[in-house]
Parts: sequence; structure tokens; C-alpha cells
Amino acid sequence: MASPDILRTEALRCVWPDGTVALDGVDLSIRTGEVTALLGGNGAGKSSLLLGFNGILKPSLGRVLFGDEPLDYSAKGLKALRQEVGIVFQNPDAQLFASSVYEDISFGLCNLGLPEPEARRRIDAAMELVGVAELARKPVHHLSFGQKKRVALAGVLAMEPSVLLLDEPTAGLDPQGADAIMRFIRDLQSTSGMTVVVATHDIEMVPLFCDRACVMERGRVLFEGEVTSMFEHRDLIRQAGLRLPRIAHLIEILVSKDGFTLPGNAMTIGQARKILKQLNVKSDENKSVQG
Amino acid sequence: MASPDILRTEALRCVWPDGTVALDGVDLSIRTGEVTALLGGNGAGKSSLLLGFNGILKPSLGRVLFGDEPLDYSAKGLKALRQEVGIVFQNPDAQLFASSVYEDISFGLCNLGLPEPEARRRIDAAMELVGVAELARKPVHHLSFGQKKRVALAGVLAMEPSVLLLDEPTAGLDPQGADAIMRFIRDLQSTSGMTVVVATHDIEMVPLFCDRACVMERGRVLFEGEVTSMFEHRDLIRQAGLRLPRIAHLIEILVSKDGFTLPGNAMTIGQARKILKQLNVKSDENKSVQG
Amino acid sequence: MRTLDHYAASSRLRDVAPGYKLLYALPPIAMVLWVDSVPFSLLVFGLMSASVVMKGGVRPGDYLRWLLLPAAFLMTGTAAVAFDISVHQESFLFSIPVGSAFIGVTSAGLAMAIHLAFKAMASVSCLYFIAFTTPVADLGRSMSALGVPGLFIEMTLLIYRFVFLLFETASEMATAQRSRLGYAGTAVSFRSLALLASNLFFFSARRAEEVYVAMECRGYDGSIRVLAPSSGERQPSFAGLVLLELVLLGLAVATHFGRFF
Amino acid sequence: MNNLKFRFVAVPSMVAGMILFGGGEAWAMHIMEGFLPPSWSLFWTAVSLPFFVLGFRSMRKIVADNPRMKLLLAMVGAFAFVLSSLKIPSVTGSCSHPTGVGLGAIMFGPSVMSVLGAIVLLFQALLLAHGGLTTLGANLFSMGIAGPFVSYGIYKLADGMKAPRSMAVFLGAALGDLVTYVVTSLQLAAAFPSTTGGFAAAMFKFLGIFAVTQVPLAVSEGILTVMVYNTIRSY
Repeated sequence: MASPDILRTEALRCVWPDGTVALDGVDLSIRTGEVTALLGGNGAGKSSLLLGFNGILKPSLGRVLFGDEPLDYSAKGLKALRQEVGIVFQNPDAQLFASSVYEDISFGLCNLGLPEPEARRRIDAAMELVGVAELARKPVHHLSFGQKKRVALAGVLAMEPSVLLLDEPTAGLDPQGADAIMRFIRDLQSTSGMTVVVATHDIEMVPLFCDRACVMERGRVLFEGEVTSMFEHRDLIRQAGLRLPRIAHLIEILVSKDGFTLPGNAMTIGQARKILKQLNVKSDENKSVQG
Repeated sequence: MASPDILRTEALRCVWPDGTVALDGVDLSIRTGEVTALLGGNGAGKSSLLLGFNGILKPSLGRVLFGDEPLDYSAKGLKALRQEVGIVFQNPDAQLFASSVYEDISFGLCNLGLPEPEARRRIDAAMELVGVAELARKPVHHLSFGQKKRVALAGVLAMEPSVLLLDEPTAGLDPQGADAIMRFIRDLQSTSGMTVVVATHDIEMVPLFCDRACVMERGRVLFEGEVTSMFEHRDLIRQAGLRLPRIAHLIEILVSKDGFTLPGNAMTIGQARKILKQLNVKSDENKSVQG
Repeated sequence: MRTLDHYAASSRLRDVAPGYKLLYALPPIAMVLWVDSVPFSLLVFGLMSASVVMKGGVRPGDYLRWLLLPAAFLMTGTAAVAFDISVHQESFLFSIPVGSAFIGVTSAGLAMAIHLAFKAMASVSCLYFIAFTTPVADLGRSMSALGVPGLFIEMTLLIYRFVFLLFETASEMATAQRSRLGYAGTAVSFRSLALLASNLFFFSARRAEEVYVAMECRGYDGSIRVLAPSSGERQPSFAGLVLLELVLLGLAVATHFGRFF
Repeated sequence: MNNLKFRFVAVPSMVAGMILFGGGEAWAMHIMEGFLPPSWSLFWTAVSLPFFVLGFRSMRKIVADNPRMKLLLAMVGAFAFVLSSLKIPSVTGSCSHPTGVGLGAIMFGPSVMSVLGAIVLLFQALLLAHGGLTTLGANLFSMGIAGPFVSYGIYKLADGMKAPRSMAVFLGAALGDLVTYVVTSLQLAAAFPSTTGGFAAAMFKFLGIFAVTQVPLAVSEGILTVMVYNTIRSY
């Protein structure tokens, strides 16, 4: 692909109709083929930014670029954009409107004007992918919350967008359900090369499933960079109403307060094992020396 | 207080009107003056159990006891019960009705038929307690999500219940907001001796803020006991669609896979520091021996 | 909310093409009303009830409970038809004096009421056959085959989805109110219900806007186009179905003109 | 026949009959499936049809002008359905009620409500077994057309006469409810004239029966609609 950035904002300022400033000068690039986490507390502007990427929220200042082209807000331009940039909302009940699962998933495809066989092929593939194939004919109100979330995702995936925007995909799911959906998204990205943007305040997920992170507060970007470098910016993370992942917090305290000397940082259990292992080796050596 | 258990269920079975079995033979005791966590995945029956404690969901078999007396489902009995057992629901939008914060908090008190000065005193106290005093005259729909959650809590606290039931109090809040509300609940319990039951799947909160835990799955209780003993029952926790707190998981792996010898378990950062410290001491000794 | 939709979704006849089910159950309603005969009503009632229970797989107890639902209307309605008031006692089969008049039942009134009760129950069983076996979404699709305007079908299906959405929210609200003693007295109940209704109204307006935005994100341009699930529809023998209807019609005609029953 | 005496006798005895047969049940205004003879079914369908067609045309225009209105109108329809399935406390016990329809008529005009009313009635028949398919036309006329048009007319009239807004809403909702009940009684009386006193006696009979639930209910409706309307307006 030509550009490393598939979506970009330049000094983006968006104001809601009621006068609230949603985004206040956001400069941000979303890298093609990576999973980017949009982090921030309630009301930081994460959802607004997603709506900006999708052309729903129009800039009052600045602009949004999709593949180096500024967004075209004409009906035709938006139609083309929304084919490429799909968004899954936080609350599936605000997204699912049709009377059965199959019909709901077909909606976006029908709007694309695809020939029926192609549309049906895609619907089946999307249902298979997210694991709701056996629910095809069920009315939406007979589904569980987790199933609704999956159907909402399938409805967007069926349109085969090149960018997938997800607003709080794990909200309301229990830990195993949350893990499953994030693992699914990670797999999707690695097999199809799709670009994914996840707005979340579930910070534990970030080091496990994301490549880059962007921390927001009050409509501004505080930090943007590799997830691995987030650790160095922990002040910004706390400023944004977030906290470090528990493991990262433990390691931080061990080093800063308990005088541990560790070879590097860790945010996940895997990383922590690696840097703590040496401690054990040393302690074993110790034993053997003493023994 | 006479009994150590303020609420108790005996072989409680509840069936929803559509035929779904919500609770399937639950025997559970809630200790007076403690914070009990009800844990379980989506659809485990946590919310149903709370509704059972509040007399909203009636048993089809078995019974619920409040302070050793079986619940009285007459209008008078329920009125007395609901004055003592307050419930805060997950979704604040579904439990705030009135046009202003003050009016909403007054709702339960007006229904109790308290004399006005007493009602006003209680409203002011509750608003002060949860920190929404300056919002008193604001319309409810202008509040942020976190503020709505607090107002909903104040509306129940104003009724001065002896048991507070909370359904997913941290859902939808960012990490700092979630921490703040749990710390508030912990303080409330320790200063007023209120009994608190928290239904949640936010397992990280449990070792930090709860005394006892009850793990549920498909309307049954898998485990009930001290939070400190949860670690030994990690199979049950996983069976219930949950996971261990990250720190507990790390410690588990360090011991089982990486051959660490640690003096005990840990679920919180504080506990982990304690048991890992010795490792560092050893490693320091090691250094000093070698040095 | 316990609705018939719940049974339709899990019916064993769900996969039969909806057109066939309508063809099976709708003409008999017309025949029952036209023939106006107790035995013919019983025949249709038996046929439909057997189909719902034996073919559709609805538990007999559940079916009976639903049959009792319109019973209140049926009772008052038929009683009102049967009973009359007159100052002439002799026109009644039996009567009780009330003041200077009599309340009683005439033979014509009684006959009308009995016919009415059987006709109504037979028609209800036909309606139940459709409601117990055919989800609303399937009906919507067959409406378009009948030439019902697209906008009407769209509205029907949207309302269908939103009814359950709003009902869920309304019952959450009602539960929250009840837990704070919102229905502990008549005056209080009034206030609570008014608050619930207005809150639900705002919720509806907000949710409508959210759904609109989400649909716009998937390319909504003012007309709702969707694809129905293709596979899995069973098509029973058309000839058999027509034959059955013809037999029923034959019986109906014969009954009406007094050859049978 | 002594009319006055007739009235004194009929009403209490019908009340007794009503209670005896458990008629305090909600939804008394939905004529059940199969209750009307075919001729009357067709007649009321034919009467309702022009209103429905006009309402449908105006709805088509509304949604063509603004595609988001489609969702808002569908929500209003669902709102009316859900509201009518909630029980309100009434003097004669718990009753369901068409509050949503009256409110919708006052806020959105009566002609759109005739289309939404038809859909709501269809669902009430198919999902809840209230009303029916052959009685859809008759029920639509009483609940989706006569009621809303009267509600709207009275509301506009009272508002035009500078009556307080609450009074206008109350009268609109309460009278709309009463008209629904009168029309239903008329439909039943026309189909089942009394064997001794003809249409008039039958009309009187049905009015007497339904008065037990409907008159207090109309007042409740009026009060409730005012409360809801005022809350909505205060935002």
C-alpha cells in the first residue's frame, strides 16, 4: 500500500449540535494493517473520533483524510467511505434494527447494491466468521447480549471494509467473552490485514491485543505511539483517567519502591515472566552457592 | 446483631415468566456488615439473585430469609423489606426518572411517606455522601454517565437501607471512576457497617474491595467463601466464565511453570509485593555473597 | 412480556413457507363466520387446535392458557348478547324481576350467543395457528408478495423490533421503580407510571436517533432493503392443501344450506 | 317502556354481570377474533380504509422529506404498543389503556396514528391475542381513527378557546377514550341488536357494560396523559 497511514486527522475540531466540543485539535494517524487502541476515560472523545472517521460527525475545523484524500462529505463520497470504513457501536441494541439476524446482516450489503449471490456468499461468510451461523433466522430480541454483539460485528464485516472501527467491543461482556472477541479481532487483523481501531477503557486488553495506542483526554490526544512505549508515559495515562495494566503497575512498584533490579518493563503476564525469571535464576544460583 | 447472616436463601429456585430458569437451587448466606461479591459470567443468575433478595423475583421453590424471617410478599411486607434492602441497578438510564437530580433522589423517600423535613435532611445527606450536592437542580439527562451512576446510588442510600445490593456498579466506568465507586462502597461499609452485595464480573475489584465471594454459573452457586480462599478454587472460577485477577494468574504461572518457590499466594499488588520481596532479599544476598 | 412470538420462533412448523400457513388458516375463518354453525365451528376448532398442538409442538397446557385469554371478552360479550331487559316477562325463557322490569334470556338471544361463542373460539384457533407457527418477520415477507406497500412492511418490521426493545427498557424501569416503592399506593402508582411513560418517550426518541446513525453508517439512504434468509423453507403439497380447503368449503356449503348437521 | 326506570335497572344489573363474569379484565375495547359477522367486518374495514390510505400518504410524505422520521415514527408506534400493555391503577382494578395513542395523536396528528394504530393492532392480535384479523377494521376505526381524531379535535378546540394547555390535553385524552368506548359499543350493538329492544336497547346494554371500566379509565387516561405531556414539555 502506498501510504503507511490509512486514516489521518489534521487539527480536527468537532462540535456537537448542543455546543459541546467533542474533539479539540486532534492530529492522529492510523497505520494501515495495525490494531490501534483509542484510550481515554468517559467523555474523552473516543467515540466522537470514531464518528469523525466514518464521516458522521463533520469537522468544524481541520480535516479527516482517508488514504491521503480528504473526506468527501457528499452523499456519494460518504457511501464510498462507509464501504471502506465500518463502525461497530458499543450498544448492539442501538445498531440492530431488522427482525432477524440474517436480514440485519444483509442490510449494509443491500445498500452497496451487490448482486444477490455475492451478497448471500458474504453474509454466510460473515456469520461463519463470528460464529452466529446457527442463529440466522432468529429474531434479534431472542439473542443474548454477547450474541447481539457478534451479530452487530458480522453486519459490518460482511461489507468487507478495509478499516474496522470498534467502540468498546468488550463492554458488558464477562472476562472470557471479552477475551474471545479481542482474540477474534486480533486474528482477523493478522489473517486479512484489516486495519482496526478499538476505542476502549479496558486497559488490560491493550498490551495483549494492540500494536499502537492513542491516549485521549477532553477531546485532545495526550500520547500516541507503540503500545510498548506506553509504560514510559504512565503519567499521561493516569492523567487521562486510566491506570496501568495491573502487571505493569506491579512491576513499576517492585522497581521503584521495593528496590528490584529488573531487565526492562512488562505489561503482560508473558513479559513479566520473562523479566522475573532471571530473578529466580539468580535466587537459584544463590541457593546453589549457599548450598 | 443476633444473626451473623442478614440475608439467606434456601434451595431457592426462580423461573422467569418466559420459562427461563434464573436460579436453580441456591443456598447462600450473606453475612451482616460484610461486602460480598457475586461473581459469574453473563447470564449466571447474579442479577436474578439480587432481584430475589429485594422481593421482586418470587421463588417458585425454596425461600429467601431476611434476618431469619422468610420474606413476606404482601404489599406491606414488601414495603418494609424494600426499605431495608436497597438495590442499585446496572443501567442508570433505566432507574432515573424525575426531571432533576433532587427530585429523583426524593422518589423513594416520598413513597415511604416520610415527613418533609426528615426527607429533605436525608436527601441532602445522601447527595453529600456520593458527592453530587452541587448537581441538585440539574436535569438528569444532562449528567455524565458516572454522575448518573452516583445519583442512582444516592437515591437508594437516601432510604437508609441496612443492605445495599449493587448490580455491576463499575460497568461502563473508566478505571479511575470504577476505583472511586468501589472505594466509596468500601468506606461506606466500614463507617456505617452496612451490608453490601456487589454483583460483578470485574474480578480485579474483588480482592481489593470484598470480604467474601460467591461464584455462580447457570443459576447455581459453585463456590462461596472468603475472598482469600478463592485462589484455591481457580478451576471453579474458570468454569464460571471468569478468570483469576491478573496478578494471581502471574503468581500461579510463576509457581507452576517457572519453578518459583513463593511463600503463599497473592491476588493484589500489595500481596504480590510481599511474597516477591523475599525473592529480592535472596537475590540481594546473592549479590552480596558474590560481590 | 410473554408473547406468542416466543412459540412461533420455536415451532416445528416454523420452516413451512408462510404463504401455505396463511392459506391453511385464513379461509376457514371466513367459512366459520359465513356458515354460522356450531358443529362446523367445532370441526375447525378441532382441526386448528390439533395442528397447533400435534404438528406445531405447542404444549397442550400452554395452548389452553392462551385460549383462556380472550375468554373475559367472550364471557362479557356473549352474556351481553344473550341477556335482555323487558317489561314483558313472557318473551323470556327464564328471567329475574328487577323492579318493574325483567332481565332474562330469550331463545333467539341464547341461540345467537351460543353460535357466537363457538364461532369466536373457532376463529381464534385459526388466528392462533398463524400466531403460534409464524414469526412476524416471515409474515412481513409474505405481505410483500401480496402487494402490500413496502413502506407499510418496513414500518411493521421496525415496530416489531422496537416493541421488544422498548418493552425490555420499560420493564427495567418498572422494576427499578418498584424497588423504590413506586407502586405502593394508587396516587404513587399514577406518578410512577407517568414518570415511566415520559422517560420511555425520551428513551425512544434517543434510541431512534442512535439507530438512525448506525444505519447511516451502513449506507442507509431512506429505503430499507434486506435479504430474507434463503434456505430452509419447506413447501408442503399445494394440491393437498387446496384439496383440504375444498373439502372444508364443501362441508361449509352443505352445512349452510342444511344438508349436513 | 319506561325509559328512566329501564336505565336505573339496567346499569347496576350489568355491573353485577360484569363482575360475575370477570369482565374487569383489560383490553375490553378490543373486539375479539370472530366476534363480528362477515358483513360488519367488511363494513368497518371499508369505513377505516380511506382514513388509513390518507394516513399512509401523509406518512409517506413525512418519511420522504426526512429519512430519520421513519425510525422516529416506528418508535412512536412501538411506544404506543408498550404503553398500552402497562397496567394502570384504576378504580375498578388494574386496567390497560390506549394512552399512547391519545398522546401520539396530540403530538403527531391523528392521520399518521391511523397507520401506526393498524400496525399496533395487528401486533396485539398476533403477539398477545388481543383483538383479531377479521375485527381489525372495526378495532382500527374505534381505537386508531375515532379516538385519535376526537382527541386531536378536542385538544385543538380547547387550545383555540384559550383553555389552559393541561385542560386541553386532559379533555382530548379523556374524551378520545370515551369515544373509543362509545364506538365499540355501537359496533357491537349494530351487529347484535337486542331481540327485545333492537339496536337502541343493545347500544344501551353495551354502553352500560363497558361503562364500568371505561368511564373511570377515561378519567385516569386524561390525568396520566396530562402528567406525561407536561413532563415531556418541560424538557
